[in-house]
Amino acid sequence: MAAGPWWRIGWRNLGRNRRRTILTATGLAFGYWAVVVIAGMADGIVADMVRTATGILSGQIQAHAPAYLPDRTLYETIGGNEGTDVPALLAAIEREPGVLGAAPRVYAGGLVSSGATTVGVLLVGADPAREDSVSRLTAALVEGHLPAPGTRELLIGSELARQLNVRVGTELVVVAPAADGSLANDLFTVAGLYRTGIAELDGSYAVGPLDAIQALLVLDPGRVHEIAIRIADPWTAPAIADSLGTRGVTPAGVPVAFRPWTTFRPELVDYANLSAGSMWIVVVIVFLMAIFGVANTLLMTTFERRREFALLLALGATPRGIVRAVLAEAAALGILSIVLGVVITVPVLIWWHYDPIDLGRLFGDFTMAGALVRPVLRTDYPVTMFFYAAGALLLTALLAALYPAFRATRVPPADTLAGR
Amino acid sequence: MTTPTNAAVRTDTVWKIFEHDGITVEAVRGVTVRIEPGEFVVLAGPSGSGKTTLLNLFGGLTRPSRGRVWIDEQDITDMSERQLARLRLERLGFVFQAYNLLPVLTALENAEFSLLLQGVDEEERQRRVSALFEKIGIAGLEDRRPGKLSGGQQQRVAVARAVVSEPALVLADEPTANLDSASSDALLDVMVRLNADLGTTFVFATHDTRLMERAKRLIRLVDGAIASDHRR
Amino acid sequence: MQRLRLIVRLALRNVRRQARRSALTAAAMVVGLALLVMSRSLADGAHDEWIEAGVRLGSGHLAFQAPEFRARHAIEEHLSAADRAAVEAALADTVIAPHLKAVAPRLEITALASAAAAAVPVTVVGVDPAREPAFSEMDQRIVEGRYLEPHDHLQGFVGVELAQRLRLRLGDRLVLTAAGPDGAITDQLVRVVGTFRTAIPEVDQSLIHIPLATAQAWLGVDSGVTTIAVLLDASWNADRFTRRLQEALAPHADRIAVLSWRAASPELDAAVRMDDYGDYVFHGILFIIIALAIVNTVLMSVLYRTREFGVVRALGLRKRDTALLVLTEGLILTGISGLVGVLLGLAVTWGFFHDGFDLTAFMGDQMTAAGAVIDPVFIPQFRVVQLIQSAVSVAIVGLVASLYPAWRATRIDMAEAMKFEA
Amino acid sequence: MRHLCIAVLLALASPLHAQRTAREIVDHVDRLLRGNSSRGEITMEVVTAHWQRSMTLAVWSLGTEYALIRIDAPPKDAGTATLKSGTEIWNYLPRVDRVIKLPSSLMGQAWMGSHFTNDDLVKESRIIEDYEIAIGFDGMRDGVRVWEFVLTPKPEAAVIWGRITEEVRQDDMMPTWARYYDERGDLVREITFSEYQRMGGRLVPAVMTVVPTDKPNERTVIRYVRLAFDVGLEPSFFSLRRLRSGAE
Repeated sequence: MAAGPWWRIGWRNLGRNRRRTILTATGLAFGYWAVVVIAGMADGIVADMVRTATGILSGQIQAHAPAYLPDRTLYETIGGNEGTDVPALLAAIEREPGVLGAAPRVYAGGLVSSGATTVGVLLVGADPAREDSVSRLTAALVEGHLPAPGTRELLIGSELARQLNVRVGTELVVVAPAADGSLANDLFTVAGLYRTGIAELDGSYAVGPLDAIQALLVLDPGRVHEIAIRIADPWTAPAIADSLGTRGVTPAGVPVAFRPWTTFRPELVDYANLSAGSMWIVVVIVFLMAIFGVANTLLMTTFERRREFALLLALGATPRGIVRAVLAEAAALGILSIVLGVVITVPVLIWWHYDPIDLGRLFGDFTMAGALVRPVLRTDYPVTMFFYAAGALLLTALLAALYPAFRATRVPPADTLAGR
Repeated sequence: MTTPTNAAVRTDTVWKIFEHDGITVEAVRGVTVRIEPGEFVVLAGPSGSGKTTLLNLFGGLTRPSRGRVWIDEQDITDMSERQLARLRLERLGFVFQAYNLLPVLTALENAEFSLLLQGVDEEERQRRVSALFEKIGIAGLEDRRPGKLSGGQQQRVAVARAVVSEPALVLADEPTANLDSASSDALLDVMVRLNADLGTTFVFATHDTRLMERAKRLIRLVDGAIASDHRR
Repeated sequence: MQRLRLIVRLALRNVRRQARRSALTAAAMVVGLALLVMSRSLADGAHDEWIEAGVRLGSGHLAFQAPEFRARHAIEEHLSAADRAAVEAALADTVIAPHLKAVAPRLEITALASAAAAAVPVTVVGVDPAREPAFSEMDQRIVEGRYLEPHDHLQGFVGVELAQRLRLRLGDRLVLTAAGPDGAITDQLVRVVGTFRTAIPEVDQSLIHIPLATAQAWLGVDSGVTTIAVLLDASWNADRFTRRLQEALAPHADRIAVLSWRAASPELDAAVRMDDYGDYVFHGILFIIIALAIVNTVLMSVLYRTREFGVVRALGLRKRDTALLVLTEGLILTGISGLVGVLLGLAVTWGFFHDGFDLTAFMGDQMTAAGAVIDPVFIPQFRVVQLIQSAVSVAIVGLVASLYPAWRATRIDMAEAMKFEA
Repeated sequence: MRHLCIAVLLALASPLHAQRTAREIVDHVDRLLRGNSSRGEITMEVVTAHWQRSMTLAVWSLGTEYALIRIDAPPKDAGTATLKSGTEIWNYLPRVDRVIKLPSSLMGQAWMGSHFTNDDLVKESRIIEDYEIAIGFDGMRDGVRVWEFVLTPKPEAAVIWGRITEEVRQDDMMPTWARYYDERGDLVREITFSEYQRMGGRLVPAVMTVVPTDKPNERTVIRYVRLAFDVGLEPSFFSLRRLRSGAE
């Protein structure tokens, strides 16, 4: 038998009691809305965590000399003692599809001192112009300005500034063992303060212009320890790292190891998995609830239509046909609800993506799995959940219809037609 | 039959106009009528002649579009819902075509509904309902739910419910429509007796000719207006 | 009064008559509420575990320190024997004492740890081996060897990554160098008696536990400690006890500060509150869905019974009464399913998860968040307050969800009663 | 280990009676290596996998408490000075004209890129208090009569080594080498002494070579160019003002 008449009957039946249909569909659509928006928020939080965790300094992919990690010794620059053509390497990396920016850096353990206070820090030499496209360090500037290339200026964390009791404009003594074995030391001026909210970053990093720090450490301009890379979609990091590694973007004979954030921040991957896992719990709970609402409605409509079903049976319809009619009605209701759900969900997703709910006033920032989380509930677009939730909704409607459909076939025709 | 007393119910050129989807239906068109206490009146007419609407206007179930309605010389036209509810409780009884007993209550509980609302104590309620059931021939059915009663029995319970608080006016819409002739005769007997014994005013809307025959006053309605008004 | 009784009776009978429909609505609410109870008790359990994990590795649910210690972290900011006595006296408070799970005195200092292979900066905590295991449960994180024991003297319990970095094995020597309160640098030998892994890299790379007496003798602070950390039976008691202790210790406020875990670990606090907020959102959605189910059913039952409402109105019930009738029906339904739902939730949670709700599949063996390692097996926490909250919320939801149907019921045309077919 | 200090404070060995106990001999050598006060000139050559450099240092010392070391060459680093006073270490940086006190957490770092740590400078010598000393070998090696002493730390001694062995020539009480082991018995570093000559009126090994075992291609070689003992320094000499002014 063609599905046609049952579909038509199902659809028209929905129109018979508009209020009830709208109420039920609204309930289902709301469930859909809730699931997709919660998933969007969870995705947004995870994406935000990944973005902040990798965005503040580390980047989503890092390039090092193969032996640089884990000891991070001063000498293990990319290309060894000879260094490499850094601008060419940067340009080659930036040509890779999906890469938004790349920034070269040097690192060295050292001391900064002001007055009687001396603190051990990690000195970072960075190119402020390039950092903008990779890290949020420059965006985290809360006071002063960025160190200008060629100057002995430092950007330090607010916590470090507090420990040293210095302000913008104060001179700092910077001491570090240099690459030639000497004890490098020089005066740097605090150009700016940054605050990322991550205690370690704010308390023990001092960032200077790449050239000035290289000069301090007696490293040639071609010698850098790291190239931090930012990419458009953090989840493509492993693939892009792989591609960069195999495509041979580096000048001949210079071995470079590309590592995606998923390898150096595995706990973030854990959290993302957990978040995705708990989403399924939400989906199940929401739609489990919805099943009862829908079953309720359908059961009532089938009761109301006992006479009609009896008539259909009397006219020779098979019980299976009746089941199909009820299921068709449920399916029609499901589809209506999905349409309604999408209509109410998409604008909210877009709205909360561009103008997210900010809970900062309630909670302040905090770190989770090592990443700073700003309690801004920016929704992401949970593409898969969009479809899964629709599927779950339809399934919900059909599951909910099973019992009413079964009941409908059990109508005793004679009695019902007799008006009892 | 004119009496110096107040009319049980009277109207002054009442109109009831319904509007449904832009279609205007003039269900009652300028009816002026006066029904005295103790009358046994039948409103007759074909379907759509406005009988039920007029009955609803009498009972304050529907507000007139124009004109006025008085019950016991109290103008109910502009009464608040609250006042109307009180008036219905104390002065009016209804018998409906489809019995309309509350399915969740027993026959006794259905019958004593108004007494309950009036705050009559339980003993008194029991006494009055039992007496009434006795009188109308359904004694012993007190504890049955409506679902376990026949149509005639249900309608008798409905009548009992309508008259138990001894209202001045009982309005009944096609009370015999769903009954076989034996049941409807019995029911009519009950009502005639109540009319005679208690002086309760009855107003029926019906096209049941047997009921018309019993009427002491027969008002015929055609297209929402009174076509004739005969007292016997 | 009689009117009210009548209404209640009618409502009760209506609910009973519509058994199937009532059952369905009730089922929706029961399931919703059961899920709510489950999810809340699990969330509470998870949070408490989270907080506890955090505070166990940190300074407890509440901690006593010299006021400047938190900012300066200097050994001279320690609590003297007299201060400790004052703290002990305050903790003996009859309200607080029954809630104490562990009290751990600690002497915490940053030091240089040198071994033959290398020297690295570390955090050394002098602990009371008799009291500390109940607190930080470091004895359950042993990779090798054992935890400190009461008669230990030169033993050190070392983070596994630190041990690797210094290439230390069990029994190996380790020299700790730090400045005492007078600024003089002194050395202390300890031998590795055990290594541990908390899975928090910062901790595993830099934490050493040594016996408190050894630390005190080494640094020359007599019986001084930097922190007295207190673990309570439940984290939600922390705030009020902190206030109570602050009042009790007000005369010593210049020397003793009382910190709750919220102040000591603001990150953890914020993370937990954020997660709480997420739970509220989720529970809010559950409630809205429950409410929709109730609106649906109650409204259906109102619309289904238009004639009935017409009749009772014709019989003299006021609009208010009919609304009340509908509300009462909603409340009865909510009340019954609320009770059943809470019980079911408790039963299911208890039945299936009293050993813990295992999220290992999603989280791996453990994860770290806001400085705490979370075991992915959540033990549900039942709280009377929480159950009452759930039940009251459901009652409110039931009431609110019945408002619209109730209002609808007052709008029913009484003339409906006169019609034969509804 | 404070072998830089040992070297700095190297003293003349005086004739000895062969029948002294091991403990007495090691104590003797240890004391000999520390004069009351000293003033010297040293060259230090550091070779690492990545660079090699040579420095000329001027050194003053008083007991184990005080030492002042100033770099005289190369010119780039000239004037850079380190003051050890008790347990504190201060550095003077002429380029920026500042004095910096080293935080205790950084004591483990290499001093001036050498194979000594700042900690080596600070730690007081307590060899005879910290170690049990036994003679591991007594006899001829390469035609020279030597003792090999085995130093085992006492149970509570705050020292990092699992064992130290030291070879001393019996006839002139000159050390030839010292080997430092961890607790597993693995050699961690070795110091060899050579070019014994008279300086400041005493016989001393003028050259001392430190080799870390895990980096056999690296070494620090210290050579005494001039050395004078008992030069009459007072504790007040070792001041921050002196550190800054360069000590002359």
